[in-house]
Amino acid sequence: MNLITALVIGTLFAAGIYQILRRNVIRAAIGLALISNAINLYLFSMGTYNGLAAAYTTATEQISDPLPQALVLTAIVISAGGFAFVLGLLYVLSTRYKTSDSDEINGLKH
Amino acid sequence: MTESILLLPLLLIVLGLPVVFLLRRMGLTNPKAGWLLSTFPLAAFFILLYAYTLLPHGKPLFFRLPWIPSLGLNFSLYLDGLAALFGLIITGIGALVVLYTGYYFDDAHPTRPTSGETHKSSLEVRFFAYILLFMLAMLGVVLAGDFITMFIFWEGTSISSFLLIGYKYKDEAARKGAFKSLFITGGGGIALLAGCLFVIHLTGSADWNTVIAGRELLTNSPLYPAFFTLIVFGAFTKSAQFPAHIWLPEAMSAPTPASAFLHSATMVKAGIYLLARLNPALGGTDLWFWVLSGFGLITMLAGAYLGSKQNDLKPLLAYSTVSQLGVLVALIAQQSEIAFKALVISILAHALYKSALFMAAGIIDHETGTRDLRQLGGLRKQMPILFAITSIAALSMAGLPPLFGFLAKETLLASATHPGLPPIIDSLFPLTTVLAGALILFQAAILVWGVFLAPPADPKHPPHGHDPRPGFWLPPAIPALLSLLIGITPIEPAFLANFLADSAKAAYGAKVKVSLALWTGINVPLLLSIVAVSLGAALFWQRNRLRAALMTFLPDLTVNRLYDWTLRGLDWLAKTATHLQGGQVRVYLRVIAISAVSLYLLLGGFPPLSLLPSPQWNLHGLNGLRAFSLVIMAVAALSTIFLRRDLFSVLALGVVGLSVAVWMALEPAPDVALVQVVVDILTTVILILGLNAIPRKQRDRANELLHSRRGMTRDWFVAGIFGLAVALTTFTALELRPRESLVSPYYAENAKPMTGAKDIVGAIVVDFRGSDTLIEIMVFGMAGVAIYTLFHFGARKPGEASTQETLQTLPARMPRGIYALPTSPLLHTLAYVMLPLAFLLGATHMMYGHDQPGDGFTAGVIISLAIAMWYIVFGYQETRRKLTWLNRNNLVATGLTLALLNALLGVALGEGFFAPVNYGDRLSLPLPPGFSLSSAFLFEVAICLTVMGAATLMIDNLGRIREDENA
Amino acid sequence: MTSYWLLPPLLLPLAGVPLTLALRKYPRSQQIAALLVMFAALLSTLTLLRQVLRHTALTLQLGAWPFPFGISLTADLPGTFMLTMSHLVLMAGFLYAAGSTEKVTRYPTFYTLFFALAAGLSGAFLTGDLFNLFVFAEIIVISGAALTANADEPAGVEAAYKYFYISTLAAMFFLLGVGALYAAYGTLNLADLARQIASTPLSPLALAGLAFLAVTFFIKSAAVPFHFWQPDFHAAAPTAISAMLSSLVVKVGVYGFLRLTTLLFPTVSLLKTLLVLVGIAGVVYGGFGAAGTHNAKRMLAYSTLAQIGFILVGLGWGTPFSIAAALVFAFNHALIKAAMLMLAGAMASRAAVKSASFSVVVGVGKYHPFAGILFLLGGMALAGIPPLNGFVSKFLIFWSGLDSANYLSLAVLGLASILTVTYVIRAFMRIWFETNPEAKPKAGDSLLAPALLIALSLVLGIWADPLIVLAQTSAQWLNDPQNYIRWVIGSG
Amino acid sequence: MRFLQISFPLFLVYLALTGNLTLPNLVMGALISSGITLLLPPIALPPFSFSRLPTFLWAGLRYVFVVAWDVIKGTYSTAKIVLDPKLPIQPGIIAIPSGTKTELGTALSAHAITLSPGEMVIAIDEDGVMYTHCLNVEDSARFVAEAQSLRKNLLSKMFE
Amino acid sequence: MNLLLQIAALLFLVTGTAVSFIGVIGFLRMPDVYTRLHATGKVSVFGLVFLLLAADILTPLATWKALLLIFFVLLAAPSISHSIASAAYRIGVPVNGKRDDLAPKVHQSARKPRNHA
Amino acid sequence: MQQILTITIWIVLAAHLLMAFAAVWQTLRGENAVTRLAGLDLTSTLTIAVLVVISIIRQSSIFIDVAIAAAALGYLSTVALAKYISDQKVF
Ligand code: NA
Ligand code: NA
Repeated sequence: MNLITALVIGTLFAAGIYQILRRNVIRAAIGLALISNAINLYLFSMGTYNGLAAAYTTATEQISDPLPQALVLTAIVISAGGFAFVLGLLYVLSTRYKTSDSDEINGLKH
Repeated sequence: MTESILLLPLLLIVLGLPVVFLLRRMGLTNPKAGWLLSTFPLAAFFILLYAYTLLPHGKPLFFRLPWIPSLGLNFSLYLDGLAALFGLIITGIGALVVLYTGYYFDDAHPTRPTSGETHKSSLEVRFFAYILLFMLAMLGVVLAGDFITMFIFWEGTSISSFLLIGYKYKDEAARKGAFKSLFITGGGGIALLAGCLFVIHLTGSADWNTVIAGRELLTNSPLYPAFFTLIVFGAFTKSAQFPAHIWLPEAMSAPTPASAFLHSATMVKAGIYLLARLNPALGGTDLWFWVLSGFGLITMLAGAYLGSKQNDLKPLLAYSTVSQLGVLVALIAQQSEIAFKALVISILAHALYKSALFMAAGIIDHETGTRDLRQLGGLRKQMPILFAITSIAALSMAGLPPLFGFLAKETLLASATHPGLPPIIDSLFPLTTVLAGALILFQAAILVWGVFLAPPADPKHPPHGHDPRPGFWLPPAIPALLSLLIGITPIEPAFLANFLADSAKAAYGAKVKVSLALWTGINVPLLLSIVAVSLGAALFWQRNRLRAALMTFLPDLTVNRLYDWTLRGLDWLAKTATHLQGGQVRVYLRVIAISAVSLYLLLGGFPPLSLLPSPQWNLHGLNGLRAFSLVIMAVAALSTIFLRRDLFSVLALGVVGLSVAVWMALEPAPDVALVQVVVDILTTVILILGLNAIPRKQRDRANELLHSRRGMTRDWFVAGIFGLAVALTTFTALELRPRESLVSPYYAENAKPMTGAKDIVGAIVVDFRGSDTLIEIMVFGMAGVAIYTLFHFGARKPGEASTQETLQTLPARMPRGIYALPTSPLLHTLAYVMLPLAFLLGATHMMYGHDQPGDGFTAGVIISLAIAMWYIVFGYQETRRKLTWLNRNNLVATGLTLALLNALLGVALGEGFFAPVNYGDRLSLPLPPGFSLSSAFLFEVAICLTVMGAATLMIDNLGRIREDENA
Repeated sequence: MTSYWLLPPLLLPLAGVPLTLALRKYPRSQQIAALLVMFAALLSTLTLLRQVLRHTALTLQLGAWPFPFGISLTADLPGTFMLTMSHLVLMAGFLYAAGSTEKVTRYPTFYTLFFALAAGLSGAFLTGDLFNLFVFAEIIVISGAALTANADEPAGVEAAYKYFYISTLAAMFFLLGVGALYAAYGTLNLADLARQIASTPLSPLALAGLAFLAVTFFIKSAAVPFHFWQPDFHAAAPTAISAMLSSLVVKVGVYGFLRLTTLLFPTVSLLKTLLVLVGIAGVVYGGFGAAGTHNAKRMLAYSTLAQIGFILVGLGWGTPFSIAAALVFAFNHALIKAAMLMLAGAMASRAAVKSASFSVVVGVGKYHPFAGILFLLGGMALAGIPPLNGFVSKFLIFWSGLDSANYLSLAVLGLASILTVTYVIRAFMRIWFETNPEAKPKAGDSLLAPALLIALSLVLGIWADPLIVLAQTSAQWLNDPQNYIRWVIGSG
Repeated sequence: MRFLQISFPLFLVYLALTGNLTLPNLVMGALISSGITLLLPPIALPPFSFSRLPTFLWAGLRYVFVVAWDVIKGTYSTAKIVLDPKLPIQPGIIAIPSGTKTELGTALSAHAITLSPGEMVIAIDEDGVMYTHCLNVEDSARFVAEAQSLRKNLLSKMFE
Repeated sequence: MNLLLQIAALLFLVTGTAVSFIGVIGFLRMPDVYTRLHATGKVSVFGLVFLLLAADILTPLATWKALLLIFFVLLAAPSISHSIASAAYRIGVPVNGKRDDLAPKVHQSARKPRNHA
Repeated sequence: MQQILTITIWIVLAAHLLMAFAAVWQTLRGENAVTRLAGLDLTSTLTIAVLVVISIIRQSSIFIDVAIAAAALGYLSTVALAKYISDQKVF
């Protein structure tokens, strides 16, 4: 089971990285979102025990580690904000550069 | 405190700087300013002289001011014979040069237009300031009492000479020359710094005394060759030794007063001073001897030879300076008394005649408008005074009796023939000296002949000129006369002799006897001198042929090409470096990803495979479900890649998010699952808005752009190894479960008693780690503000109305038509009902977030998505009109303010910053069970407000396509 | 209750965010309020520094939770040192913005985002918690990117886009690192982590965490080859902001390494070797890049690559002396680079077209000799020429290298530093010495802020001892992580 | 009155969400639902009077049952179609006038139609005509009009 | 627990799932989007609602929330089908059938068929 | 009875997951955008159903809270998407 979890998380990361290396900026944005999903899973997997119950004080069984969950919450919010910002940038880029090809967004170089 | 007198000369010159600016205010002319300002160096000269007389018997004056006590570094000044010799030259000639400057830039008496030098009637503030600055730096170099102080002033000379050389900056030659000199001497400066650091490191102190006393330590150190090379390189670049001499001729684009000062008397001597100063500490080794004499002799010859090829007076003089500097370096190489005697005499003699000659050349230029020997001639009658001055100085340069130069040459030859020199040098030294002497004499003769005696080169346009005003010729006359006086005085000037002996002693490290008698009987030096003079005379006799031959056949010996190549090489490297920055962010990301994985491997982040346990496949029960959601997740994630349409890819992403939520719920982590759902939907909506905003054509084109098969393989590889690395780490962490968490049990135990929360995650988010959350919502809020700013201001085209203005001018535009969704009463009703429901849901999330999933963030997002529904159904403008309270920026501001105040209230109540406070209990309010009016609740409200504001800012700005673009 | 001195330097910029947002419709009051708040923040930082010097480190457990369960704010001397540097330069940045002619500085949310940047910096240097550091780093990223995207320069959006992508990658690495360390040690508090790491042998998980964090900080400090975002981003940002980015924001990465190498993983010598190698790569690449580029601000951005390289090398050498040297270098570089970018921007604002491209600003200096003097002084400082503070930095780095017998890397640093002289002087000559018929006398951005910074550079060059003593003391503190741990624990 | 028409249902929803009926919670619920009502823009609601409350409730109850019955019938017939190997469908769009005067009435009609499987409103025009997609045009055309008139009656009892 | 309630819950669960199943099969089998939407409606109305009723019985503390969700689902689900179908018609997904009363009405308001997004 | 119930619940869960899988499948291969959208809507409905089942299994109402929010947001995003698909703009 752990292997499946690890491999799927790895796959999500790989898919995310592959996507951010695409020329289509929308695909790259999707890559960012994939990566942030992957990160959430990863952080969660860094918790210290296999929880049998949700992290509530009423739980009678072993609860899942609450701290990584709190970290994931924060990470989710931050990446959501960033993600919206990226799409704003993409919109402006598309009107200014008349392209969605990230290789053509290369006014800044050298 | 007699030592502190050493500060005075420096302070005097510093004082001169503001005076320059004051003088401009007063509207003084240049000559008057020259007179006035020259008193500062002159006073410094006398103070130095006085200070010298104060020297306790044979001991230097040493002034020290702690500078960086923590490193044991001081600002220190030091006066001994050697320092005094250089200091007096600097201030003495400096005073003359300042005076000369005033007349040089005088426009009240214009004679002729000069070769490109601009003349302004206003005060040349900049020049005076630069020259004083330079004088300060130079004086500092020679008066410095330790390596660091010296280095500081040393760099000062580089900078101020850069400014002086580049003074006529409109002239490209001036700019190039200035850059070249700075490049070369600056490079030398860095070497010197490194070298002196070695020395300080070894001896433990930068003071000259300590350094000199550390001779054994230094010369025996295995690092000796390293720091020797560094220091000597620094000195050589400054003193224009071959092949670093190339900057000196080009520095002649400086105004003549600067050349006279920098390139004859002072700056180029800084290297000489340094070598002389360090001779007792570093000298006497074989390395020292061979390197210094080698470079010195080559430079001597090269300078003499190159000078003979020149037609312009200033380069001619400059090359002869190069030659002379070579001589001085070669002298320092020797470890004999006579050599150091020759050294000090040569330094003084050269300073006197060369400054006179430079200033004279400047006058010639000023009066006739040219410095080219091919246009000059016959000026003897028009300019008798200048003729006299030039002749005396030139004779001294040529080393003819009865001038001081003769004495210099005699002692030089004496040291060249000094027994005990190593075999090769003992024949090479006299030979080169004679040859160089002859060439220098030839140059001197050509100068006097070509300018004053020969018939004008072009009889139809003879040069016109007359002697300038006395103030102008006085500055060169004084050193010229001194050259003569010291030579012909029947009584040996004992003071001068002792002074020079004292100087030589400081450089030599032992007592040196100096006599200034011209006539020392018939001896080898005299004979060699006669040979040199005859050779020079012969060369002069054959001057036309010789110069023709020199011009046509013999090489320029210039290493400018080397310099050019160096610069070109640097530029090439620089261009190459910047071209690595190719502008394609994908390349950047790829490089970073690969580097990151390499770093991971390098640091050993992967577990050894032997340590990995064999996988356990317990896929029953919840695990089976988990596996199922994981598989869906992976399939959907990979489909985002393989699906052709962007929209479908986005939908697949939505599926990924939902399956993550399911997984989280199974884990079980309901809080995270909830936020995951909320954010997944927000993300999907935002992405759809993004798709909406970017023209379909563009996206389709970007999708059709084929990635090469190789490129895709490479990207898969990068992605693959990256994924593998993370998977390995994850697997390790999972296999190590259960592990000890130091903090989580505490949260589990204390959530209820200390914060009143059943939801431990919620308690961590708002109580235990509240400040994370505060900043997190600030990030979210700033993202909203950023998008708002971008769409309302930053991305607006010039002349485009702001969306706020559009809002006010456009009529409410409700889309009409049978098939338009916004007209559907069904959706109207749904939207209308959703908003209050969202409010209620949000309210309960905030109120009971401590006991159940949901918090201010989910509340905020839910409400803003309900508002988004209004935007969709009623249209943006109608929504804004209907929901008057929806001021997004104010919501963000209010939320953040509330969050901060809430945190601060804890301080005010003595509980601590961000501490949980239950106001409900404190005020004994009757509240519904499960709800506590606490700091946590207020924080949730703050979060909700911020998120609401920010999310609506995001949604509406991204969602609202400009009318024109949609048309 | 002295530990409450920790709060104002963080809270004032934080409060500036909503305050200026609320005042967005009253530009005048907003500006005055912004300057006042920032000034108060600066004063409070100086007070904090005094407090720290008087009573060792100050620690505040947020929420009054016992150690290590809440988030600790810790002002030890190294952190306060960085904080002081930040607030000095930030104040100058606010001043520059107030006198700027760039449109972006008049956008109603400019100061809001600027304060967010300031708050992020303050928090990053004060927090004693790894994840909290991440959060502060993120607010820096978003506000910096937002400000750059809104720059007058049209390419600002592109720069922000590239920066944001790479920064998101950095954030990912940060979280990967945080996660791995939490998995390995079960805690996030820096002091607690340090304690745990010291007491157990390093597991692959811990090393993975270290690797991921190292990548993060490499990206944040724009170390070669993780630097690609930097020249674009720093050059395209509004001048007041690019001055902050190039002088302060990259220092967050440096600060991360400071903690990694001294507090968390002092025993991993490979990391230090890596720092030296990467640092040298930066010194060389940055030097050449600066010499080869076509825009004054971009040149200074490349130059930051090189200067960060120097600092990383100093950290990598890892002796107390070299760390002190690196700290002094970092401090001085902040002042100099901010001033230089402001000057470049000020000249760009006086050019015919608003651009810092050399082909545009060439000869613009003709009508602005005072700016020329400042630029020359700043350039001297950058090149390490006395009597400016840059000299002290270079001197200390060289000396510390010598002291720790790192001759080879020292030789490369020495050779590369000639490049600094080259590009600075070339830029100076292009702007002030060459002629350009297009150049007309024109008012532009105020020179007050860069003048103050240059003056400070001069003062710190001549009166260098206090800064060096501070840095040395900081290095001593860093050298003894047990102290840090005790201070943090003791406060809980 | 309008205020209560909106805030009272909200109050009920609040109670459902919080699930406790203690006095403080009732007060809290009243406060919150009033607050939310204040944030909503005014909306045209049918007039309300207490005298008509029994009629309203009775009609409402009947309406619920009518709709529920329609749903069950629709589900049954749709299930038959789906499970039939031949998939016997005759899709098409028919126009059904809602017959109610208010937007709310139209919305509720459309809601009811769409809720029951087999019919689905695609568009509604200005006159309240609902263009409904049916799985089986013939059947629906027969039944739906009938059902609609029943619903229309109930709706007009509720809102007029 | 009360056996009767348990049996009721069991019934709810089974019925809901069965109807959902039919709905999903319908979704897969139906020829076009309109007809598919008829099928998906069942999943919301019966599948989810019946599951919620079961949850109402079986899960402590869920009573009111589950009822609320039922209310909400019943309220919103038709609107969703409606909006999807409306979008489909708007982008010109053809209606497989003889009768289309909407077509003439739409032609009046100058309908411009669009390509599928 | 309890046991039958437990087994039934697990079967129900499995059935819903299977259905969700089918829905995802149809979402990914739908013949046009609206079909996929319908598939997505179905997926989200089934996800909510799964949440409800989980809450039964876990005997905890907190998953219902999640489900409520998910439902609200799912409907919203579907409407947004429908609007986008039909008008090529959202508002
Ligand atoms: Na919660
Ligand atoms: Na229906």
